[in-house]
Amino acid sequence: MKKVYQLSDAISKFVHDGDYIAFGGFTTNRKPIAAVSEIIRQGQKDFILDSGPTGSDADMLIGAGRVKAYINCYTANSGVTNVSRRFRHAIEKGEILFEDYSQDAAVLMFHGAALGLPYVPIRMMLGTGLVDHWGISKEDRQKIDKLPNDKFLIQDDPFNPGHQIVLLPVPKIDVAILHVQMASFDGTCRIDGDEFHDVDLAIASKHCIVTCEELVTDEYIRREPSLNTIPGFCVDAVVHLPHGAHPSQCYGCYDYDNPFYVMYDKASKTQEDFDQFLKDWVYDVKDHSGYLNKLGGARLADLKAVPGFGYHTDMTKMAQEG
Amino acid sequence: MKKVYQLSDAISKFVHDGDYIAFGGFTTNRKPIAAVSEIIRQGQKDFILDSGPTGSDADMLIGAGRVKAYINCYTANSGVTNVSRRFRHAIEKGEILFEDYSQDAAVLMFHGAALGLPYVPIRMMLGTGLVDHWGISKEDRQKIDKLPNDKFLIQDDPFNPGHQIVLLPVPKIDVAILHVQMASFDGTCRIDGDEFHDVDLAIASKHCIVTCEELVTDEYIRREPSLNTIPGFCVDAVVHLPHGAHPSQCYGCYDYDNPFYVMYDKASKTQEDFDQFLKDWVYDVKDHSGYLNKLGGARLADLKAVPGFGYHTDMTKMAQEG
Amino acid sequence: MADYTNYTNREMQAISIAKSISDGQIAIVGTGLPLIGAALAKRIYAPNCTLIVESGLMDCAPIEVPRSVGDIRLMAHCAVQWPNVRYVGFQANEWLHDTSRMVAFIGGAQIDAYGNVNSTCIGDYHNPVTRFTGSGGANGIATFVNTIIMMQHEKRRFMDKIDYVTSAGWIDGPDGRAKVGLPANRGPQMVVTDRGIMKFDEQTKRMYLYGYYETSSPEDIIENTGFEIDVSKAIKIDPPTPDIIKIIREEIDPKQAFIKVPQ
Amino acid sequence: MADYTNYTNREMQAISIAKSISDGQIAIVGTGLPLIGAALAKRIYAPNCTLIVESGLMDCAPIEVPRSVGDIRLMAHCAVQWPNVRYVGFQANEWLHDTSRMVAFIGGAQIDAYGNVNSTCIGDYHNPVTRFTGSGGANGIATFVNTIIMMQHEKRRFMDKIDYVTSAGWIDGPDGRAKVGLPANRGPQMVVTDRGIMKFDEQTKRMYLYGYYETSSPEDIIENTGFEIDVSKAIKIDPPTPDIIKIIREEIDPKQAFIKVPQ
Repeated sequence: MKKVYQLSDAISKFVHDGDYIAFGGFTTNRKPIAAVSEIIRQGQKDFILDSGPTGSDADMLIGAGRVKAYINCYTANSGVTNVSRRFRHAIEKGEILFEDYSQDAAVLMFHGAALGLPYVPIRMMLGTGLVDHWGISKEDRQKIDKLPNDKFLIQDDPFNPGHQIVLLPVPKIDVAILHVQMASFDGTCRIDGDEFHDVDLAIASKHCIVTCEELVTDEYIRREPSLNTIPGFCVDAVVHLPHGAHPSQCYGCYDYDNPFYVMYDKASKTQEDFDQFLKDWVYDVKDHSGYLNKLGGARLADLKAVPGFGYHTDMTKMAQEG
Repeated sequence: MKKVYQLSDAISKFVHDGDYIAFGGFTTNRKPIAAVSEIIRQGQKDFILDSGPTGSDADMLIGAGRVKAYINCYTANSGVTNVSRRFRHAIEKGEILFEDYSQDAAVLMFHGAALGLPYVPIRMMLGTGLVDHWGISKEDRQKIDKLPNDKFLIQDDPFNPGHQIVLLPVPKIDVAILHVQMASFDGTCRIDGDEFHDVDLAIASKHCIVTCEELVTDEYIRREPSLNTIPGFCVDAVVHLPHGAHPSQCYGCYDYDNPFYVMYDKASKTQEDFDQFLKDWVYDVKDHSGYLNKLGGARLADLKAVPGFGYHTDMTKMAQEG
Repeated sequence: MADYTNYTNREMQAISIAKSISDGQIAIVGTGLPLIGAALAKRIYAPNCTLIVESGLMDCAPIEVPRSVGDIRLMAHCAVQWPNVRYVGFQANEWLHDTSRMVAFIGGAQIDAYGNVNSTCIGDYHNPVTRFTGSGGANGIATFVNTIIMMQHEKRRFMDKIDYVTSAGWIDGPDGRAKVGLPANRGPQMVVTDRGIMKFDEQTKRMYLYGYYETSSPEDIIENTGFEIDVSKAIKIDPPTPDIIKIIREEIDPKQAFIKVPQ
Repeated sequence: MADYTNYTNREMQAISIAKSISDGQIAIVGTGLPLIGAALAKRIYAPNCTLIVESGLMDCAPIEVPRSVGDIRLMAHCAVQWPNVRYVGFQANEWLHDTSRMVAFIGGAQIDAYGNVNSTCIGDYHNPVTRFTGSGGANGIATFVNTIIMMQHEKRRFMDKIDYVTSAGWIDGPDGRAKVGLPANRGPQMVVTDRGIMKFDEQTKRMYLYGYYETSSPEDIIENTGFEIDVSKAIKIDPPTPDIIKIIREEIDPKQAFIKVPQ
């Protein structure tokens, strides 16, 4: 029943070749980047990656060649990289299977899975390329055990005959990885700020790994149950991992590391530079502690969120400008 | 754009004969009883009442003869009245149209409506009276504009042929009434403790009335956006109504008034006694202030929740026993 | 000094409930006996079990006895306060993920030999003699979770054909659930009454007498069961030790909210 | 002293966006120009409008300019932080309730004469020359909400046939949306470019030139539009007053995150 793991143990125990995998967070916010790096280090591959709105979490895994099929709705480190470059490259070069949904559809598919629905009927995507084109053909889908055989089905609305609706399959997620502000020994999680689709992933996934800024006692996290959103029995592994979302944001804790994202933008332009990035920031640092040391204490300190804002801003300057 | 109303104005403006109506809260917790009393006072009738797990909110409206069709999943002031008595009487005497769903189905129907789904496919209710019996026949449903023509439909799961699933229609709610701990001028709401199905109702309903313990400024409620759950544009009327959930509970504010529920239990046994209850506690008190005065200040003070527990307990006694 | 040997059948029921929860399990409880039983399980038999309620409150550890599953006494002392639909989804996903860590307690007014339960009405559905609350969470629970059913053991409640099936049991035999489209690997495991414990035959899925309390007997059970029941495998269930009764009376339900201490 | 008469076409775009929001409306914005435009609307033209983003953050009033719709700069200064699916449901319900208080801003790489927009890829979908992010929230928005489309006005972007329809416009004419099953009473209202403002003919639903900026002309628009466009009704749009430009430069985007001030 012990759920507190070292990152490497959690990843090796719960993440396997060919898994249907999904990440919490939103593009450059609360992304489990340290966990993604550990997966790359350990070598798991052939993932079906389905992650809602993603950024470098997906892009790194694609760039490292670990993604067999990518279920996309939006992939960008917005504000720095408008289209994630390894993602883009892989599709332009035909290196991965990929499928497109709208973001609304993608998050409803996660939500439908978490609600235990057999599928999700919607009124969107009609009249567009999202229904005209299947990224992954029915034939390819039938070869991949963990993918639904159909991207979607179109049916007449049985309650409103004559009106077409789109039926979305619900994903069967093997493993979800979330980064949260606080978790307790038994896996109870507290997410500060928007939960995005994280709670859906925790419920819908067969296994859920949570990395957290603060690891606290079960008693402490229960003092304010209204602030908690994931019960411990939805979580298989809890990893205490301060700055585990770097370079993305973590509301109330730290801001994005913009220079890092700019560096990533450059590094992800070519496979060669990207491989060097992986060598420098994933393989050679050995683990998350090595990564944090390489970043340096001052840099991390300088990302710290300002209480009252929840993000980082230069208060000294503000006071002077004041 | 002004949303702050007196209770009587909010009810007369947004609650009309024949409306499809739903209440927030759960059996004896955060039930908008003061608003229900005002509806009874004003005389609106012929409701289609669909409320998830209800207690005396539904029972009062049924007992007052205002409900034409009742969509039920559970109706009790649990712990005092195991089956709400006016509800029970009305069904046993054939006085109202009624329909039964499981609670799971009922809350998924609200949720499906709030998600904008055309219907909700589920795997429950099969093999039971919930699919064998229609409380309201297709013929009767066709006569009532606001009721879906079908209680449900059964279909083969298109993603899993050979497996039957139940398709639930989503309600088209005219007006929802919620009682919350805090709201601001513009309708932004903060619910402390479990939100139950309240947020679903706020989104899915055409009009939403919120009664609140505390009415605060828009600026104040935005200081902690993480604690808010309903944006102002989902709310049509905000009514400042301390103790508006009495005799039910309001987490962090006050506990249920058990002697009142015991009195209600007795009063609801016969129509005559119930009518006298309505005279004493609804009609003759004239408004919520009159109701609170009739209850008396000491009684209300004695229900106050103890910080640290969120409910009322006799701390003096605990300290002595301690 | 208090007498803890004069145990009641209600206490026996609470103890039977408690023993039916395995350590580490997630128990879906209501108020009343299941809550008392689960609290006792947590105290004695299954210290790592967690309690959840259908209103969405997860991992509850109430200090005061709640009156309903939505009571703020549960809300104040739990790990997570989920909206109801999240609970619904979690319950379904436990089945989808093929875990076996859930157990649920439901009650009813009538039960048949296959564990189908009625908590909706006595008599005709449209013109009932007695109307009850309706399903609450029971139908969903009985769909996706193995159940323990609590009943008062009376002939008029244990019937060949119940008036309304609110919560599916094994329907009409081993293929019953699959036939109607319900998860076939879930269903009622046990019926706990004030006279004894019934289980379901692995082959036929019919109820049989597993054990009777000291105050009952196979004959007593047969007499109070409205359908034919196999008592051939029945054992006599040992009475509880005084220390367990003491815990129930002093710690679990000291205000006798759900279990009265005999005078 | 700063010169506020040297306005840019990007500033004109921001102003056009701002003016397209009515007071009291709920505007679905992204980052970049729509955010600047909406902030300007709130400051000048529509003080009671509210800003929401597709990540689920409701009634946003950021102090610092956010880089993405999930940025904690939006999260910190909003009324409610909804999970994404709540936003999705709200958006659909605004259509179901037949309200008209929403307006949304979307962008894209290609657009056709009926306002269908491509933000997925250039070239073949399976073997694209250039791949973009994909839909994000745009497809859902274009389904349920009246849109204002922001584009760079170039011939290679305004095309007779776009390579992929990510977000539905009027499809192929007045019956287009109904034919494919989309809400027929929603659709693109306006296209705001760096050269002018296009609207859609009420009868044909084809794009026409509504107005051109001082720096452009009907001929310039025709030249830079890849399909035939009616310019017969076009008006010249008045240049902005210096006080508006001053507000943009000094208050709305002082760090020039999205709009560069000319040297």
